[in-house]
Amino acid sequence: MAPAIQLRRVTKRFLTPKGGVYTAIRDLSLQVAPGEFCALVGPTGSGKSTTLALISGLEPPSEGEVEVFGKPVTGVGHNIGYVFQADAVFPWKSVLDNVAAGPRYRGASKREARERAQDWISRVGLAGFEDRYPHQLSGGMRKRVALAQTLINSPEVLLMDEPFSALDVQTRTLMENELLQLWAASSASVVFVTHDLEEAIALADRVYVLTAGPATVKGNYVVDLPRPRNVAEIRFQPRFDEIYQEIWSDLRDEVLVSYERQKRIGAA
Amino acid sequence: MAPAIQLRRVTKRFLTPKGGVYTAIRDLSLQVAPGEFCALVGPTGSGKSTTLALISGLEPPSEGEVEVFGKPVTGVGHNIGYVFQADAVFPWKSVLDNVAAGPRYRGASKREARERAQDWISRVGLAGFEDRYPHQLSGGMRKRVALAQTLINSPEVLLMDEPFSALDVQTRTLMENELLQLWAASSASVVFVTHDLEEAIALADRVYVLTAGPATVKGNYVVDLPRPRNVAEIRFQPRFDEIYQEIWSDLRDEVLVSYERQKRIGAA
Amino acid sequence: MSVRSASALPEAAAAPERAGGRRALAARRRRLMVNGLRLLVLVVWIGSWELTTRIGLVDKFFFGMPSGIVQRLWTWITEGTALGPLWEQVLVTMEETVLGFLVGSVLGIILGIALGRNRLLADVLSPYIKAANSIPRVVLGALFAISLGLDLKSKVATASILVFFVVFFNAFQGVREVDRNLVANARILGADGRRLTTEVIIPSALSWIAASLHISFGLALVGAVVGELFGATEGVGELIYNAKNNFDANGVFAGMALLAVVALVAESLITALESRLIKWRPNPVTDVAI
Amino acid sequence: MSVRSASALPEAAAAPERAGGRRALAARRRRLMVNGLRLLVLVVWIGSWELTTRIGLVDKFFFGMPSGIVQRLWTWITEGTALGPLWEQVLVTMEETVLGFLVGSVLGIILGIALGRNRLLADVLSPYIKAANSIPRVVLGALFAISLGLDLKSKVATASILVFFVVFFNAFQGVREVDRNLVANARILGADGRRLTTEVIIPSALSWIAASLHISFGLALVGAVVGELFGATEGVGELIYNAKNNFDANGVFAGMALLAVVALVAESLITALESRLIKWRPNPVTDVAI
Amino acid sequence: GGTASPSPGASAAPADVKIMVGGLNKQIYLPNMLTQQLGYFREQNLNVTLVDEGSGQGSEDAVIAGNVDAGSGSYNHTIELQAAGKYMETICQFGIAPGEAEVVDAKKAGSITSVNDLKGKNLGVTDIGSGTHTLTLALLGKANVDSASSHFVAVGAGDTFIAAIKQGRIDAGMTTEPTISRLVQSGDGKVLVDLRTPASTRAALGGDYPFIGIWARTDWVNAHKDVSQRLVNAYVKTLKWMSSRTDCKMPSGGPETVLKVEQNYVANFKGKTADLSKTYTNEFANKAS
Ligand SMILES: Nc1ncnc2c1ncn2[C@@H]1O[C@H](COP(=O)(O)OP(=O)(O)OP(=O)(O)O)[C@@H](O)[C@H]1O
Ligand SMILES: Nc1ncnc2c1ncn2[C@@H]1O[C@H](COP(=O)(O)OP(=O)(O)OP(=O)(O)O)[C@@H](O)[C@H]1O
Ligand SMILES: [Mg+2]
Ligand SMILES: [Mg+2]
Repeated sequence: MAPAIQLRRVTKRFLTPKGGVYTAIRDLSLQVAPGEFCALVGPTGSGKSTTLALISGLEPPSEGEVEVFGKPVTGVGHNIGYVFQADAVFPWKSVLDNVAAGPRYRGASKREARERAQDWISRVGLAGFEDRYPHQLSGGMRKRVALAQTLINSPEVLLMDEPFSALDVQTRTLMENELLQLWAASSASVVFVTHDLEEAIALADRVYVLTAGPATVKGNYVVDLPRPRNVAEIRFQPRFDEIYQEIWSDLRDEVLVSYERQKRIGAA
Repeated sequence: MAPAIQLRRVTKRFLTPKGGVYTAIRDLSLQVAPGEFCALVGPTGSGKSTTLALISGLEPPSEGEVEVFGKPVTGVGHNIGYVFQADAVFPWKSVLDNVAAGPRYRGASKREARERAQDWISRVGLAGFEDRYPHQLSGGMRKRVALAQTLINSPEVLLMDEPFSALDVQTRTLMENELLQLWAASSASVVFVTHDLEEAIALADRVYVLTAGPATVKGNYVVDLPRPRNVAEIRFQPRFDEIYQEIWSDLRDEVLVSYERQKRIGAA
Repeated sequence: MSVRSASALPEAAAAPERAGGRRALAARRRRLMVNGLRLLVLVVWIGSWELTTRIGLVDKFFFGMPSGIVQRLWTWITEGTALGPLWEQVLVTMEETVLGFLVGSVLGIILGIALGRNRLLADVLSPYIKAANSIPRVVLGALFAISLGLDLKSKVATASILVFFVVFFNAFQGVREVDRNLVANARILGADGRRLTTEVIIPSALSWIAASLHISFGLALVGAVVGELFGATEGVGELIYNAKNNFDANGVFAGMALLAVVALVAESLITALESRLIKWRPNPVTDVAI
Repeated sequence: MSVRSASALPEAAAAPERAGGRRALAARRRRLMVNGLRLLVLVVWIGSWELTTRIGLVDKFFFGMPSGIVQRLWTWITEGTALGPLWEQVLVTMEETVLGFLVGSVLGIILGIALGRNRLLADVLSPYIKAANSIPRVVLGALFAISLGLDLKSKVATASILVFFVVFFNAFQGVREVDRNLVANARILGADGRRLTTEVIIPSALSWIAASLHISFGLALVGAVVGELFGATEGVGELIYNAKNNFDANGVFAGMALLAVVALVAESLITALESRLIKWRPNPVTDVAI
Repeated sequence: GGTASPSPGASAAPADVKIMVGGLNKQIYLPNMLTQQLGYFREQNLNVTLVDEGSGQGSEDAVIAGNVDAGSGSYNHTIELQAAGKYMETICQFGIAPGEAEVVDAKKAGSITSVNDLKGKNLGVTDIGSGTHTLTLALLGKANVDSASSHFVAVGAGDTFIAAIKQGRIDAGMTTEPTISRLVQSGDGKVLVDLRTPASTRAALGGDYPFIGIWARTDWVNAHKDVSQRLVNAYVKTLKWMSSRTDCKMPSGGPETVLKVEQNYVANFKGKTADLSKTYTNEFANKAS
């Protein structure tokens, strides 16, 4: 069976304002099995969001191949969900209509879409805010709208870019558990970007560590913690700490490299 | 001596799309001494950002008084710094010009402003990215531009809305230490919003816990950890844990209340 | 603090009322002030016009006189115009204008969006559109009169061509300005091309299109009046030309006043429509106390 | 993976070159295609025009004939026009147009920004501006001719009034659309009113203003030509009217072709200016493969 | 067909006719409005719509394009149009004088006393290439003044013309009623050459100069002889009512004068000619009662 997501020696370059070329990702290879929950960690600016953009088909790679379910990615697929890092909810739609957008686009009737949306709004803890427009919500609330908007589509491939970083610990834990339940029921393949290694380990089957930009895969680690997991409790398992230490030693080097490099030499 | 920031029985209401009134903050009183570093924690959507907006003078309170250095706030003061929760860097300015904006507005010559900006860009680890435009940066990098943009002005009152939540742990620690050093040298009064209680304790002299919206102050806690602190190490002091437990028991209730309420009854 | 929360309930019930009342009062006071200032501007303007013409500083032969203009309007209303009852003239011009406005803006919106979304099409066609925009409307009006006949059609065409370009350029640019993140999100959520256009591109570009519509109705009026240059039997434009040929400056300005009234009525309708369509928008920056 | 990083350096050095070359090639190919298609449109359009007039489907008395138009242009270039050398006519109209464009757009931008920033001023004055926008420019042209004299001034005024409204409404709306977060940030960073305007409001509204400028130069040309209706001795507009009076359709279209060329040249200058001013902008959405 | 009849057309089938007039309230076009208001069209069972042409650019295009059935404008266009291969003929000629006048700025009337003095001056015309331009050229030509030495300024008609005089933008100009009277009354202008009366016209141009009349496309006239006749009947009656000296007939020699003027002074018509017999017909005027 083909892997759900396959990146082969992918390179992504950007033009800089002065006309130079900046390599954000170099020679990155990565593979996500069907139904696998992968986490992507790496220092800030390393290329995590860019990697998701490549998988989603929103950006073409400069070199290398990106495949989803064995087919080369040429544009945005219809079975993908993507929670963006930046705000991308529709400012002219109310919370309800924002969440109902996906089902509407995928052919559901208005009533059905709204019913399902209502359910999702409750799940992310926004019941009572259905009629608000995004600019009337707090940062964390907007993020939860984006989450509901994506999850309601039950995508086969789910890309999430730091979805919980704007939430307080408690809400975050609740949302993480919600996500795990949903994922267990759906067998979606997930790529979850986070800068929180604990979160990565608590959620994922496998953690990819990216190097400081240009990103490539420094290593990948299987997280063999039992499922189903409760993220609030799993952190206290001894095996969690072992895995954490193992990955952290890798990651810390990269983060330091990145920071020092940026600080001293400049990255252009 | 007058407190640097004083909120007296402040209430803030918003109109909802259906014409109702939503009370985001009710009867909130809060006080920050000159040179004090305060943290504001509370569940998502409780009213933390709104509180900062009131202090900054960007929003007027519906009721109650807001004073900065003993004077009622009527508009944006000139000695305030505010790192917004949402992206607010200028998309048409390069990183260098974004950071140089403050000094320029405050009358520095172009050359001087750029020199100082260059220094700050290095401090936040963005050397080499001076000529980039914000849309060419990663989420974490944009946040660091916003930080440099604010800190370069050495404001007497510094409001920060989850400034580090988009950063990986390592970069975050570096930035936190940088902030503490800066603050120690400047005697600014700081209100630091975060959803990370550990961060709040590691940085602050005092932690205010807000209730689930409508926000009011549930309690405030003096953090009597010694200074200067190294945020990476201070977490391992026993006193840290004590404070943490004390505040957490308060906060958790609120977070749960907020979540459950939103989930079931609706907040309107 | 906990002492206070005991009294929170009654306070909460009363406060919105109070706040609502205050708000309504402030709004009423503001409306009053705006209308007062508007009136002031009007009085100063009309007053100085009347005065300068009366004392002969300004030649009333060319510029009429407010009192004379009002008189002329009154005669038109009570006794009808040289071309027939006044309302008929207004109606004729209105018909041309409204049709021209609709045709021009619909075409402008459609083409603007189409070209905004299709880069190649835009590159190929834009020089032609830009060149066409430089064709003098007066000459174009004559060509329309010849090819479409002297009836409604040619006047509608002249009106719509004036509207078209303004709407087109704005709709085009509006589409190009759409936030890439929102487009990306919509595509990921499953929007096909049509949905993308109706659900993201158009709402995003709406404030651009609306801005162009504000100016467009006025332009459509201008276009209709230009169309009436080339053979008309009725209409406000014809009234104006008629007055002009009779050296009746008051008549000319009376005609323009009619046009202005029509424009303002239409404008208020467009504004109402706009605020219905863009009701999600936060108040513009300037509403915040600066 | 570490095997690869050994070869990373030479690859890194070579790849940008390769990618740069590919990009340049693709860009060149695209340019070729666009120009090819433009030419195709031109050939089809001119060809069918020539054909239909030749076989008499379309009356060349009214619509001229491309070959005749070219001939007329050629005569104008080699032998001069009835009004004098061709370049003089073009220069005269250019002068009126450029001045009108500058006056109209500068006024439009200033007033648009002022009213966009001051809500009260906007509320008080907007009905007057909207009413003024409905004044037929042809009548206005006559009034300008009377009040400003029949020389350059009145033509510039006619041109600028056409430009003014389009630029004004866009600048106004552009200011109202400025992101509140950015304004808040600038104010916090210490920007005073003037800085706020020059550093935030104007850059934000720039794409709005630029969009209106794209249409404005064409409109300024139109205005100048309308202005030449009254009191002109030279200019492209006068050339057109003269041709029209002599039943010389080819001359009329030759004049319009001149205007189109002028408009396209100006347009490309404006576009160059715009992309200099808005160079920070991400590529529009449509450039991404959809 | 030969059904044309001079008798009142009450018995004839009703017909709709659209006539375009180059300025309904200009005095030279007065017979159009008058006939309508006197009800003479109705008498002929004609339902006439008078379409105003406000732009002053002439009604010929609309007539040639078939947008209207007939037009009221100056005779010389029928000649000019022949050069463009279009045939139009005058069926009723209102007058034998242009009805225009060269008006001179009163402040300069002292130094400009004859056509000769117009040399090198700024001369107002409605538009370059328009009928007033042609007339001015003819005046200058007759007086042997080199027209190239004068500057022609397009000043439109009506108040823009008046403004041009007042502002000193033109020293003299060709215009029509009511502008002439207006200028004379206000003291801003003096008539230098009067082309409103046949006598002064003959003196200035060397012959009758037929100006405003009713023309229609030749093929339309041939296909609508009956309607044409009834139209002319109505106009003749009006002209009589006005006690005008003409009766729709083309003054003899007039066409030749106009042709000469065209050939000699109109740049675009130089070297061209026209078959004058196809530019007008007295057929209907002769039959009209
Ligand atoms: N359009 C662009 N033009 C130029 N450089 C770009 C562009 N987009 C991204 N980059 C660069 O690519 C690198 C990777 O960016 P990316 O957004 O993938 O980082 P990230 O790992 O998601 O970081 P963060 O954790 O801060 O979100 C950054 O250095 C960024 O500056
Ligand atoms: N303009 C507005 N109109 C209506 N409601 C608003 C508006 N602005 C904020 N609110 C409401 O006020 C409440 C508090 O918002 P605020 O942004 O202060 O929360 P927060 O504590 O900063 O949350 P987060 O941690 O998610 O950023 C929220 O429920 C939000 O919906
Ligand atoms: Mg990212
Ligand atoms: Mg917030």
